Amino acid sequence: MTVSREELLIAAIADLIAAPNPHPVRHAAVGAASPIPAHAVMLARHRGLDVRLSLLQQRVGNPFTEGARELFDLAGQGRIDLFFLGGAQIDGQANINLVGTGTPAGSSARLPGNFGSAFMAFTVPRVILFREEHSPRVLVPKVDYVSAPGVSAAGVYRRGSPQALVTGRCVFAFDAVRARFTLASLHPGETRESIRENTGFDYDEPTHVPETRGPSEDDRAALAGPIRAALEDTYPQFCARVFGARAA
Amino acid sequence: MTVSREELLIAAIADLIAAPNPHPVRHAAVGAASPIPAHAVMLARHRGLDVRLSLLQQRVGNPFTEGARELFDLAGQGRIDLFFLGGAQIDGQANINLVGTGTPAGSSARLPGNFGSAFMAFTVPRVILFREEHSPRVLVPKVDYVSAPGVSAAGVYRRGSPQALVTGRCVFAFDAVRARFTLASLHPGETRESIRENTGFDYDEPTHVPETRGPSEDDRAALAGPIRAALEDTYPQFCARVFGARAA
Amino acid sequence: MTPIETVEALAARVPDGAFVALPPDASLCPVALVRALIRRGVRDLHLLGVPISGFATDLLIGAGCVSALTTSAVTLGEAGLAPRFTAAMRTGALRLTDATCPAVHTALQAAEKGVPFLPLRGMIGTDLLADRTDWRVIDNPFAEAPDPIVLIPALVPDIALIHAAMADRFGNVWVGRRRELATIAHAARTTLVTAERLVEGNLMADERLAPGVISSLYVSAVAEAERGAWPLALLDLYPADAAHLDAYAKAARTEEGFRAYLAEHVLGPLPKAAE
Amino acid sequence: MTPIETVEALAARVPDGAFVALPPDASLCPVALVRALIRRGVRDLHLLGVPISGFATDLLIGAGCVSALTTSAVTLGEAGLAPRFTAAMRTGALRLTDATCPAVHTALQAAEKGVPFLPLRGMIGTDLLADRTDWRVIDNPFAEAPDPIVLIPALVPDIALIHAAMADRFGNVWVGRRRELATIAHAARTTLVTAERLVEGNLMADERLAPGVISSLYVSAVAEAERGAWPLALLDLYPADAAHLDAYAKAARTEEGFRAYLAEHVLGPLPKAAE
Repeated sequence: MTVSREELLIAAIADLIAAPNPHPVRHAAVGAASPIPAHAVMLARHRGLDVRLSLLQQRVGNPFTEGARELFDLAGQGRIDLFFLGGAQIDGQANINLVGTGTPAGSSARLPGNFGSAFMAFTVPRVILFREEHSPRVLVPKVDYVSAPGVSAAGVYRRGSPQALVTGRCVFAFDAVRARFTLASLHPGETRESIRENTGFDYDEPTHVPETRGPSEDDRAALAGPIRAALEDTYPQFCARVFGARAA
Repeated sequence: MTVSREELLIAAIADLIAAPNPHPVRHAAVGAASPIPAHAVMLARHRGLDVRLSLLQQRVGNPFTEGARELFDLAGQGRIDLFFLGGAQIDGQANINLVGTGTPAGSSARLPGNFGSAFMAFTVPRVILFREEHSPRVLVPKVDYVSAPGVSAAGVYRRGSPQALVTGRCVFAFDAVRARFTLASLHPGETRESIRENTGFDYDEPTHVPETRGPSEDDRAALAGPIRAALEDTYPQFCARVFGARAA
Repeated sequence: MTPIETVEALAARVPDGAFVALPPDASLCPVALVRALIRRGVRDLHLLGVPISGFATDLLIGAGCVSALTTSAVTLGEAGLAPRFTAAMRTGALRLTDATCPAVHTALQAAEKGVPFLPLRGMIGTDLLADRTDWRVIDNPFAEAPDPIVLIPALVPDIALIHAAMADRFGNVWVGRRRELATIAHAARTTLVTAERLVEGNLMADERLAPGVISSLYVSAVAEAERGAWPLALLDLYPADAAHLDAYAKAARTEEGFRAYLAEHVLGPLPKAAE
Repeated sequence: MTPIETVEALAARVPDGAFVALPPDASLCPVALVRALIRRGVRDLHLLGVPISGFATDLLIGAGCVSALTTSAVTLGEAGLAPRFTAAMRTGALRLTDATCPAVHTALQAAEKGVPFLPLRGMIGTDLLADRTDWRVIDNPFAEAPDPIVLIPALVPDIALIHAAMADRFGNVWVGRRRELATIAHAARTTLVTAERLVEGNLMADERLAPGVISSLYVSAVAEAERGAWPLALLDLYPADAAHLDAYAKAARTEEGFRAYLAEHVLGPLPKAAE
């Protein structure tokens, strides 16, 4: 059976979570719209990482008892190590825009809004940017509105920076000192040229760019088995689509 | 049967609660050590005032669900209209000292501490000072330590000021503009001279000083009946002492 | 004493022009009361999403009840973008003030504590902060080196609207672990609560239930509203009606479709099971 | 995962010199754990009364475990002044920092929110403020006219000690409506919890109990301790042992009396019913 795009992305993000980093991930928080990141955290745990996953929108047995603000208090305390952010636009300095396009922002197309991004980007040490659509429309030279900046001036309180950007085509690593992405791996079927063509911002390209490492057979068995069992209540539609109808 | 000192003080405080005032009392909060103020609030309610009483230390069925901080949040919101404060020392400007005597404060005799007084005196519009001991030791010209000031400079955020001081000997009314007490009524057995002799601070004395109005027969029946029933769980020792053994 | 009234009587307590705090879709949102507000024809509301907005806000916007909105996001979740919000943004009919989730909680907690402001980390360098001229940046006076930090002023809603899982006859209401609803009630001048059911006894006297209670001290009036969150979820009592929300999202893409939805589900005869 | 240990093992996790937050007598105070701390011979603790201190603090002071105390008051309530605290103040053996109740809550909430400070009304013109040179007064930047307001810096306890009514095997603990204990746990680096009893199942999964739970996320280790608050009260489960507290207050008036009390009730063989 071929590996699905979802499985590939889950494995790629799991690799990023386990990668050596000054901020080890002991606790990750994931929202309702993020089944792939949630599965990636569970896969990293299956592979042996001691990580706790808080599913923010879990309706029954939610991880919080202080209401919606507890997530932000937790992040403020430094007790969330990893968070995922997306963007209607993401630019080459890892700035993200969740509000909309045009000038003023939203006048061309209005999107839901900032959510907690303007805070989480500063208080959570590791952020993985994730957006499946990889096109010049999304990956722009400069966002029309900064919901959360990729980097901040010296002296601005901030625990970390985006670690990487994962799209439907590739993985970019982010260097916060240079405020610049580097192409890190190509998903199967993509080339250096296809990435350059579909990316609106400039980035670095090393001499050797590997293919994105997919899931192992053991990974795939875990995803379809115990991980699905743990996440199916929260992401029923996603699980049915990616892992097929449930065996009776 | 003669009126007990406790009943007299309860009635005197109930009169103060119902007295016309720019800040009507709809909600009073009372601590564990204050059975007389709690009974006074209940008596004012029995007499027809629409007032709610929150007993702070009620062990079962406590009025709060956010823990100990809810009292202070409530006061901050302006939802507590009346609070009672005492003092190891109280001076003629209605400053109170809950920390101790001597210089530095506490070096001569150390008392429990400020509790919430340094906040409640500012956020609760009506404060009644209550201290049974009426002696030059307690009612001093100047407190050794200001736990809560009687008045504040213009521009300092403050919703009100002490309304009165009730002691075992008399009632003093407090004028916040002049920062000065006036003798308002004498408890039975006291004279202008006995008050002057036992008071360490200076105060005003009108030409006519009435006797403190005691409880009516209806007040006393309510205190021994429904009010006792409502408060006995919280103040068992006080109720037994003042209202006698419970009829079977 | 907190009176027990009808849902329509609660709606009548909300004046035109009020600044109204609403919980998000996943958190005890009082949709039956929102439908009653639309029937009452309320106008010029300034809605506050705590911290985000969803179906109930989209309904009120579509029905012409809203002139201003302060929120961190507007979304129907799985059902996609909020269509009447999106349309109103296109026509410029709505005065929108963007926020970010923790800033909304912070503003309400400032009101809850009776302080004029609270500080919040983050936001430095965002366009959000550039747009929010009502916020202030100060230098943290406790830091050795320069350390800019944002101060968020207190927000005091005129009215908070909540759907509780239970209410007792004293006006105490049970919202479980959604403690941010208690903060809304603490912060607001008036709190109106619909409850899934009225229960006997006193919720505050039960040590097991009390931790999830908002005391009647903060509750201005209560009405019973069975399935009062429908088509949204209510804790573990019922899930969201995803098919209904999908159908709404589709219908409300056009003004005509939205009008038809209103006529059928809000203004028309109410299905017994829903209201 | 949060480990389930013995009370003595929990006590061994508290290093000499730690900054330790303790709830007051009426609010799930972990007295069995405090006795174990005294047996372990802990030294140089800096105790924080949240927001006041009582019997457990007096025991620790008397046993020579405490070098500093930050609190809003120390009292045995009905049993009167705290005798070992009073004696230590007389001899100057204790470094005391006075506070006021809401300032303690505010300092812990600042830590809970990850901000360097929170503002608090009141206190202007008190000797408390004059003594607290670690606090700052700023001019409220949102006011038109001059408006001084106090900023309280965050306090992060090294360790919070709590006695819960229940704990599950995952390390979730139930404290009911004493939500300030959740704030202590959120603010502290390490939280050690004794629990009256261990229960089956997951407290977080029960929507009725969850509102009174502190999640295992904040709990470093748990130990079972039946009657672990004795001689203090535990919610509606048992009242304070007033006769015992009166006897303590009397005995502890002298150093000899306190030593005898320690030998009998803390260091000696433990009565089955109490520990």
